[in-house]
Order: sequence, then structure tokens, then C-alpha cells
Amino acid sequence: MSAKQTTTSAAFLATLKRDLLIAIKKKNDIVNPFMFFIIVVSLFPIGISPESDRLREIAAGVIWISVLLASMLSMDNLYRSDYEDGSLEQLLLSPHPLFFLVLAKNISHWLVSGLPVVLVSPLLAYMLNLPAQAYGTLILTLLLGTPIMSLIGSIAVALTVGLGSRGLILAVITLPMSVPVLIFGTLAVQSTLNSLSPLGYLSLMLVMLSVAISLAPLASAAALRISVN
Amino acid sequence: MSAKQTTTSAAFLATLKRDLLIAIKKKNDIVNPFMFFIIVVSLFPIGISPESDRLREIAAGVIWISVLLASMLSMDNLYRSDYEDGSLEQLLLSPHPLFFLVLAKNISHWLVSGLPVVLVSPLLAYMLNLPAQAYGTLILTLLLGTPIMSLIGSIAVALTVGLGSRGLILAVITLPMSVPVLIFGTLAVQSTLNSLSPLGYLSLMLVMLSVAISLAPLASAAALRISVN
Amino acid sequence: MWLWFSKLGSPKWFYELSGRWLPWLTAAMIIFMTIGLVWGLLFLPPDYQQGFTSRILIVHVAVAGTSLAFFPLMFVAGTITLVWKMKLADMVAKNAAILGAWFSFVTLATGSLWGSVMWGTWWEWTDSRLVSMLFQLFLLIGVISLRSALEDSETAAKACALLSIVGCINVVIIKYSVEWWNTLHQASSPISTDSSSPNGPEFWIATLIMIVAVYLFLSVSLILATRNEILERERRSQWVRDLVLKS
Amino acid sequence: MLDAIQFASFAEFLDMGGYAFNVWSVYAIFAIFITANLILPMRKKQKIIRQLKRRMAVDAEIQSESDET
Amino acid sequence: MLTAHRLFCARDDRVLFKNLNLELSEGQIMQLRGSNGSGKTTLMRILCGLNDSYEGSIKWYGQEIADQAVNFFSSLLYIGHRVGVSKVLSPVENLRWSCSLKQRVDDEAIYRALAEVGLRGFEESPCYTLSAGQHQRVSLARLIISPARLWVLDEPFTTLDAKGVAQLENLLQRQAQAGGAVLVTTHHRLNIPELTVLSLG
Amino acid sequence: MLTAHRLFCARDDRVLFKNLNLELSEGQIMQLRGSNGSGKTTLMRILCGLNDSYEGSIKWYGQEIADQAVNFFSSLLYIGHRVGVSKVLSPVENLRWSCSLKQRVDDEAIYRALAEVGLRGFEESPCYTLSAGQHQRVSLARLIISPARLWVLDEPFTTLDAKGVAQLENLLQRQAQAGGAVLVTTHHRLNIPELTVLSLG
Ligand code: HEM
Ligand SMILES: Nc1ncnc2c1ncn2[C@@H]1O[C@H](COP(=O)(O)OP(=O)(O)OP(=O)(O)O)[C@@H](O)[C@H]1O
Ligand SMILES: Nc1ncnc2c1ncn2[C@@H]1O[C@H](COP(=O)(O)OP(=O)(O)OP(=O)(O)O)[C@@H](O)[C@H]1O
Ligand SMILES: [Mg+2]
Ligand SMILES: [Mg+2]
Repeated sequence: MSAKQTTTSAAFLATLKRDLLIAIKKKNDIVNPFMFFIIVVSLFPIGISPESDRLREIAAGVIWISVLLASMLSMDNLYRSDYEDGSLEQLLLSPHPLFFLVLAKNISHWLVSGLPVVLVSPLLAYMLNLPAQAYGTLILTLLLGTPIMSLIGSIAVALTVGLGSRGLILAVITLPMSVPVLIFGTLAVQSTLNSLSPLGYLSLMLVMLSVAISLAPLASAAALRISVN
Repeated sequence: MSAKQTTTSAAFLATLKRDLLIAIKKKNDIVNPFMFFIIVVSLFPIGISPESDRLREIAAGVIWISVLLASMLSMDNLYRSDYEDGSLEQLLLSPHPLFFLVLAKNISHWLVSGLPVVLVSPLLAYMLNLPAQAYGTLILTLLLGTPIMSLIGSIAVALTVGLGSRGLILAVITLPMSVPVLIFGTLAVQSTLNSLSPLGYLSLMLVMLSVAISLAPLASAAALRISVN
Repeated sequence: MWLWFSKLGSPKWFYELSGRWLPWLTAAMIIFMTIGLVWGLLFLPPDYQQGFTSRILIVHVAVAGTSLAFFPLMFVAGTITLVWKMKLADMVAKNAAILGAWFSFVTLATGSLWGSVMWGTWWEWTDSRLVSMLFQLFLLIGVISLRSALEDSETAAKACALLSIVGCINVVIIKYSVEWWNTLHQASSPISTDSSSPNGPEFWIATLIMIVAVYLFLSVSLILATRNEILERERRSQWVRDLVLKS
Repeated sequence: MLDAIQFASFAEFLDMGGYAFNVWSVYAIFAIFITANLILPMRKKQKIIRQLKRRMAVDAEIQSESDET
Repeated sequence: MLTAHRLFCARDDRVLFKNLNLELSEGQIMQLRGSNGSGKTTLMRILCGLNDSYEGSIKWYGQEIADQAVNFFSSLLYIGHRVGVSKVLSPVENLRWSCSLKQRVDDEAIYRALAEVGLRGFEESPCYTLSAGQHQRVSLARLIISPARLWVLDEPFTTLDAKGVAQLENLLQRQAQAGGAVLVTTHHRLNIPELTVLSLG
Repeated sequence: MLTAHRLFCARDDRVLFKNLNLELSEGQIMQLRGSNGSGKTTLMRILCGLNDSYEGSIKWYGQEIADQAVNFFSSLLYIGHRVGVSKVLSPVENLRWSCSLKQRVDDEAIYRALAEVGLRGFEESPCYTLSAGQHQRVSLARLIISPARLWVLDEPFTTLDAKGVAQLENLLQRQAQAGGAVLVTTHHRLNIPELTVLSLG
């Protein structure tokens, strides 16, 4: 029996592959966060002002807030369908540390819903007239910030996986927690615009990301065990 | 038997009362849209700028967009739990015109999730430094606009009631439809700020609301019949 | 030690003990509150620059200081719930979240009333204490709504415990990041602790008395609510039945 | 002792140096806050005990009914 | 009273039934039989007008149902797999609403019906505190209150204990004697003498 | 191999079981019996470590499970009411993942197992096109692949046809002969000679 047992890394890879496969088959999981992001961002020129000077000032903030909302809403399905079809129980009964399996699910979720949003953000930054010198910083902050959001959101989703309607409760739990990310993300862009170095903020976000990667999956795993009870 | 049959208005009232009762018992249905609205609005000063001059310019737009998002997300539960526990089937099998029963559900939903948001909006308008002369118009536009949003959202929710994860699909369907409401709502506030009369926009919104009230419940009813099939 | 700990966790034991303490705590609360209020309202000399509005400050500072105690309290209660599965800790945590939301709200309200005098505005985003208190209120409401959404009480207990622990860490992070963000936007915070120094010692003694009074109030209210919770959750046990029959 | 009172008249006391609204609002909020969080739990206790009594009466009734059958 | 003629239904290219004829008359209790997935639920929902992916004709007292929906719906009571009892509300609140969709009721009738199905003492507790069987009983209380002439019940015996099953069988017979009709599915063997059986698949 | 001592479990103040002792040894097939809501599912989930609202001790080869979770989980196979088959993926993809959580598998073994449970030809179709019975069979294919010594199966016979039931009974016996143990609930009467029965409630 021991000869046939898997290593944890194999289980990690299998879980990652499976979640990506499901996302590819469902398509909506990939397209919707992306569409939501674009639609929400394009509400701002309509609601606030279509003048390019005004837009420039609010561009970074608007993009960041929309990313926050999109990534929060896309969390909804992270564990839900697994919970409903019983796959989550199988995950919990695996002999491997739940930490890594949860991490695999989080990574796959970010690849599917966070990354496309980050990739399309320069286009929207252009539409909102963000000065070109800030693109690099914006993308970097988003690259660091969206995984943090996914990791935090994962805890909230894991806590509420058994609930019927959760859209809003998720928001009420995760949005306050994402304030620090929002602050550093926008500050970094702002300081680039003021020709200052954003490195300080970026490294702070990096620290936050590493803390989140090492702690959040633990909390998610505990939350899943609580919810499946 | 005919002596004991209910009038349509009694069925309408019974449905309205039941939905309000459920909302009162669940509390979350009332508190969450409201909290979501406040939290999203308070992300903007952090993400864009805490300075009161800047905030003043974006206040109306930010409030309107947040209302749009809150009302869209609160739709999620309009028919879902009824679908899951079978109450929706009972509704469809009632001898009374479905139009009125759906309208009752929409009204109760608006009272529970739309009205509190409208009522708290002056507070947030204050926090965002909106000039005082625009408060009246803002509230009027929201009073006209949120029921339109609820009625439109109801159609989208009815179409997707059987689906597992819908948070984002709903957004992708309803947000584009609500652009006209957003445009007239913010234009009305803007013209008050420029000391012009907002009456033209307000009456346009009133027309939209009456059209929505008379047609949207029909569409929702049809959508429900399709989804329950 | 362990025996004592598990005895402490027994709701019945706590109910009886708190029943004995409650009169004393209530009496102490009434005394401190009366002294604080009478002194504060009648005797406190006007502030050299703020006039009689310093009467707002003693209430505000007492409530604000006390409301910072809630997340640590919930952190401890949450850890006990998760690690030792002690039901009593959850009963405390449940009511602490609600009471904490009240405290945060009153801090915000009294602070605004003060601010409208001092800065001429009820709300100011450029102040970090205001913003981080607002988000503490949001997080507490998140915990409360999570509990009301979960129907199964055991799941709710553990889920809220976990969320309180995560939330506590977050309150700290939010507080520091908001503070830092504000110092970058505006050099001087409108709430400056320095401005208090010209005030005489009376001011600080009055404030201190109010702080003690508010802490006593916190414990009395929390104990009352927890006792109700015990009665509800243990309603089927024999000792509650006996108690109900006697009353 | 009474000299230390900062107000010459009751009207002056009510006026609070021109900040009556703010000061008294704070104290009103504080008073509501304190009383609500003391009175509500006490009222709730009465309600719980009343409910429990009713519940136990119903239980006893059901018990005696099932004894008869 | 209810006749179906040459019904045909296919789901995902798989024919569930074709050329199915059914006639239900006053005083009749008809049991639908068939293995899992043979289309019993689908047939019931088609007859009630909840599902329109079929061909054929369904008549109510000789007239197409589509032409007299109000008439038909006010004499129909359908209880499906999902019984239509909200978990948040109490039994009384649930019945108040679901009955008032069809007829005028007073609270007294509701309390009496609840007592009859053995829910005395639970009238005011939210339904999520009830057991599965008690949950089912809340919906069955509607049978006692309802004056509907046609009952369509999809597996109403699930989660009921022996006493509940006997009581429900009794209710069905009372309905038949009063001139109503019952269409019911179940995997149990029913203890009702005048039973008609229709087998699917 | 698995012993439970003086288990106690209460849900919402209702005692499901108390003072329950259970001993499962190699080569044994044990059926849990009991009416609906008597706590069968709850007991199984407690034994598997999915539910911790109980008192008492559970041991695996004489040692507390909490002290050797990895060891226990790698010799356990649990299939619950919800079988853990994603509707979006095909049977092969489903098995590839769920088996790789426990052991190394090659595709050939998966195809062989799927053929054995009668799913030849469906290996690549997404599971939402499968019938309920076929859906159940996908999860049962894991029994063929798995080397786990302890099987815990919650109502595995639902939605299976007669042939499927016989095949599953056969599988259970093979497992027992190979020195494994099986804990199973079902409302069916099993056609297995060496069956131990434990009744709840
Ligand atoms: C973390 C929560 C808070 C704490 C610990 C706190 C504490 C204090 C303290 C100790 C003072 C006295 C400082 C002094 O003597 O000048 C003070 C003053 C003040 N607080 Fe707060 N406070 C908090 C939140 C708030 C909030 C939420 C508001 C408004 C909504 C607010 C508005 C004020 C104002 C306007 C002053 C007077 C500022 C000044 O003297 O310049 N505070 N607060
Ligand atoms: N929405 C749907 N789309 C496609 N096929 C469906 C749908 N609903 C049911 N079916 C198929 O129709 C068939 C009949 O389903 P139905 O629910 O009527 O069976 P049943 O006889 O009631 O079974 P049971 O005894 O399990 O209740 C099943 O094979 C099912 O796969
Ligand atoms: N999450 C829960 N919270 C409270 N009570 C629960 C919970 N889950 C189950 N119960 C209760 O525990 C009891 C046992 O449930 P369980 O699912 O173990 O029954 P079972 O024997 O498996 O029944 P079945 O034959 O229907 O599968 C039921 O009365 C149920 O009401
Ligand atoms: Mg069926
Ligand atoms: Mg079970």
C-alpha cells in the first residue's frame, strides 16, 4: 500500500489541474469576473464625469475598487459546487495536509478569475486616462493585491459555504478586511504619479502577500472543517 | 366553495405580508444591502481621495453606482429560497394572476432592501460632502430609481433562479440594463448642483418607473414559469 | 487548575457565580456613573479653548477607550471556543459582538457631535481614528450577520470564533494602515492628543472615573445578556427547570 | 462644595455655553445606550422565563395526555 | 374529471412515455408506479401545468385546461418533492400564506389542522427546528384545510412514521368519499382498498 | 480495527445515541439500521472525523484517531449521500482526481474500473448527461480501484438497479475476504451471509 501512496505534491497538482479543468469547461467562471470588472469600471465615466481630466484623478481608485468587488463576487463559487456534490468531503478526508489542497484551489481560482482581470486592467486604465507612467505600478500592485484578496475571500467563503444566499454577507465580511490592500495599492500608484518610488508600498504588499499565503489557507482549512460538520 | 375563495387583493396582501415577515425574521436580508452600500461608499474616500473637495465632485456618482451594485446583489435571494423549498410552485399554481403576486414580492423586496438604502443615503451624501442643496434631488432620484432597479433585477433573477452560482451572471445581465437609470439619476443631481431644474429628468424617471411597474412583473412571471419547468 | 477551568466553563456554575456578583457590580457601576456624570456635568471647569464641550469629551473618551476592548475580548473567547470547545465562551462572544457594535456606534456618534463643534464638520475622512473605528464597526456587524445567517448554533459558534480571530488581526492591520495613509495625506490629524495637556487634572480624573464606570457597565450588561443566553440554551436542563419553577 | 458648580443658573446649565445641542445629544445618546443595554436584557429575561413556563405547562399537558392513552 | 389523451414526453432525446392515456374521475384514488427516473414526477408536473414540454391534450371536465386556468387552479392542490414550507417561518405562518393563495382561512382552522397532524406545541417554532417528518406534516395539514377537489401528491409518504402513514391513507380515503380525486406516487404499498394503479416505464 | 467506546451524540438537545459501543474487525461487514433521522449518517460522519459534535472515544488499531490522522485517512474510503462526483467533469476526470487524493493511479486502472461498473462508452461524457444510477456508479468505481482497508458507505444502494445491487454486494464480500472491513447503511435487506447488524434508535 505504501508504495502506491501519493506524495502531497501530486495531490496538490491533481487538485490544481482539476479546478482549472472545471473552470475551462464552465467558461462562465472565467468570463464573468472579467465582464463584471469591465462593466463596473465603465459605469464611472457615466456616473461621475466623462471628462478626461476628472477621470485621470480617479482612475487608479476606480480600478482598484472595481477589482476588489469583482474578486469578491467571483469567490462565491470557490467551494460551493464542491460542497454540493460532496467533493469537499473527499478533500477533507485526504491524508495530505489540507493546507496545500486549499492552497491549490486558491491558486487555481486566482489564475482563473484574478489574473484575467489584472491583464485587462491596462486597457481600462487607458480608457480612464491614467497617465502612462503609472501602468507598470498599477499592474504590479494588482498582481500582488488580487491574490491577497483571493486568500482573504477564501476564508469568508469557507465560513459560509453551507448558506443559501451569500452574495452580500461575503461582501460585508471581506470588504472591510481588504482596506489595507486598497490603501497600499492606490498609494503606490499615486506615488508613481508624483514621480516618487512606489517600492516601499510594493514591498509592504509583498510582505502582506507572504503572510496571507502562509496563514490564510490554514484559516480556510479550519473554516471548511467547521462548515462541513 | 366559491364563498370561501379569496380575492386577488387578499392573496396579494398575504404574499406581501409573508415576504416581509420572512425578511424580518432573517434580518440579514434587511441589514446586508444596507451595510454593503455603506461599506462600498466608504471605500471611495480611501481609494480615491479623502479630501473633501475631491469627494464633493464624485459624491453623486459614487452613491448612485453603489446603490446600483447593492440593489443588484440584494436581488439574489428574491426567488431563490422559494424555489428551493417549493413555495414558488405553490405561487405558480395559485388561481390569481401571477402578475400581482410577483408585484407583491417585488414591492416587499424593495421595501426591505431598496428603501433602507435610500433612507441612509443622505448620511453618506454628507460624509462625501455633497452640497446640501442637492440632497432633495438625490433622494428623489433614488426613490424613483431603486424600484426600477428592483423590477429589472427581478426579471434577471427569475430567469436564473435554477442556477447554482449566479452572483456575476446577474450583474452581467442587469448592470447594462440599468445604465439609463444611472444616467438620468446623476444628471438630475448634477443639474440641481448647477442650479438648474431637475424636473425634466425626474419626470423621465417617473415614466420609466411606470412602464417598469406595468411590464416588468409580466416578464418576471413568464420567466418564473420558464425556470420552474 | 484544569478542574477549575472546566468548572468555569460550566454555564450553571457561571450563572450562580455571576448571580452573586451582579448586585455588587451594579452598585459599583451606579456609584461611579453618578459621580462621573454629576462631576462631569456640574463641576468640571470649562476647557480653556473648548468651553463646555469638554463635557462631551469625558463621555466620548470613556466609550471610545472601552470599545477598543471588544476585539481582544472576542479574540480570547474565540480561541477558547475553538481550542477547548467551551460553550460559555461562545455565549459571551455572541453578546460581546452585539454590545461592541453598540459601543462603536456610540463612539462614532459622540465623536461626530464633538467634531461638529471642533472642526465644524461631522465627519472627516482624513482622520485615522474615525475611519478605523468605522471599519471596526463594519467587522463587528459582519460577525453578527454571520451568526444570524448560520442556523446551526454549533457551526455558528465555531465560525464566528474563527472570524473574530481573523477579524482581530485585521483590526490591528487596518488601524495601522489607515493611520499611515492619513499621515501621508495630511500632516496633522484633527484629533490631537496634545490639545488635552492644557486641561487641568480635574478633567483627567473625571475621565478616569467615567472610564471605570463604562467598564463596569460593560461587564454588567455583558453578564446580563450572557445569563439570558445560558437560560435559553440550557432550557432543557433540570437546573433551569427548577429555577424557572422557583421564580 | 456648591461653589464649584460651574453654572450660575439652571438656564445656563441647559445652555452649556451655547453648545446645548451637541452636549445634550451626547448625554442623551449615552443615556439611551446605557439604559437600553441594561433594560433590554432584563426584559428579555422575564420573557424567557415566561416562555419556559408556558413550554413546561404544554409539556406537562402532553405528558398527561399520553399517560391516559 | 381529469383526462389526459395521447401524452408524449421526451427528455434529452429519451422518451419517457408516449401515447399515455389517463382518466381520473370523482371518488378515485390513483397511484402512479414506476422505477426511479421513469417519469412519475414529470407526468404529475405536466398534469398540473408546471411543465409544458409534452405533446397531447389534458382536459378538466372535458375542457382544455389552458382555457380555464383559474377554474382548474382553484380546485387543485399539488404537493411536490419540495413541499413548499419555508424554513424561516413557523407552521402557522406557512399555512396562513399557502392556504390564502386558494381560499379564505381563519387561524382557528389552521391550529386545528396542525393539532390533527400531531404538531401541537410546535405551532410557533420556526420550521428549521422541526424534524424532516414534522416538516412533511406541516404540508399535509393543508390537506385537512383545503377544499380542493383534486389532490396531486408526489411521494407524500416519505419520512412519515407508521402512524403518519395510516393517517394519510385515511385522509386520502376521506377525500375520495367526499367526491374528490387523488393522484399519488409512492414506492410504498398502500393499504387502500379502492386503489387504481397506473404503471410507467 | 475500528473501535468506538461509549459514544454520545445530541443534536439540538435531542439525544441521538448514548453509550454506543461499536467494534469493527478485519473481514467484517456491518450494516447500520434505523428509521429515518435515527442518526445513521451522523454516526458515520463522526467515525470518519467529519463531525466532532460527540463525546466518547474512537480508536483505530487501538490508538486514538486524532493521534494518527494521516494513517487513518489513507486507509479510509467514505462515500456519503453526496457522492463527490462533479457534474461538469467526465467520469475519468472525476476518478483521476478523487483517487489521486489517496494513491497513485494510472488511467488504465480507471478505464478498467469504469468498464466493470458498466460505464463503458460514457468515460468521456460530462457527468450531468448521466442518469442518477450511472452517477452513483462513478463513485462506486472508486471501490474497485481503492486499496483502502475500511469502507464507510452511506446508502450506496440508492438508485442502483437489481444488477447493480448484486454487483455491489459482491464487491463488499470481496473486500471482506481480502481482510478489509465495511460499514454500510441501507434500507434494503442485504443478500450477504456474514453480515453483522447494528440497530440505532
Ligand atoms: C478608536 C477610537 C477612538 C478613540 C480611542 C478616541 C479617543 C479620543 C481621545 C482620547 C480624545 C481626547 C483627545 C483630546 O483630549 O484632545 C478624543 C477626542 C476627540 N475624538 Fe475621539 N476617539 C476615537 C474615535 C473617534 C471618532 C470615531 C470620532 C468621530 C466620529 C472622534 C472624534 C473626536 C473628536 C472630534 C475629538 C476632539 C479632538 C480634539 O480635541 O481636537 N473620535 N478621542
Ligand atoms: N430538467 C431535466 N432535464 C433533462 N432531463 C430531465 C430533467 N428532469 C428530469 N429529467 C429526466 O427525466 C427522467 C424522469 O424523471 P422523473 O423525475 O420524472 O422520474 P421519477 O419517475 O419521478 O423518479 P423518482 O422515483 O426518482 O422520483 C429522468 O431520467 C431524468 O433524468
Ligand atoms: N446539522 C444538524 N443540526 C441539527 N440537527 C441535525 C443536523 N443534522 C442532522 N440533524 C438531526 O439529527 C438526526 C439524525 O440525522 P441523520 O442524518 O444522522 O439521520 P439518518 O439516520 O442518517 O437518517 P436517514 O435514514 O434519513 O438518512 C435528525 O433527527 C436530524 O434532525
Ligand atoms: Mg419523482
Ligand atoms: Mg442518512
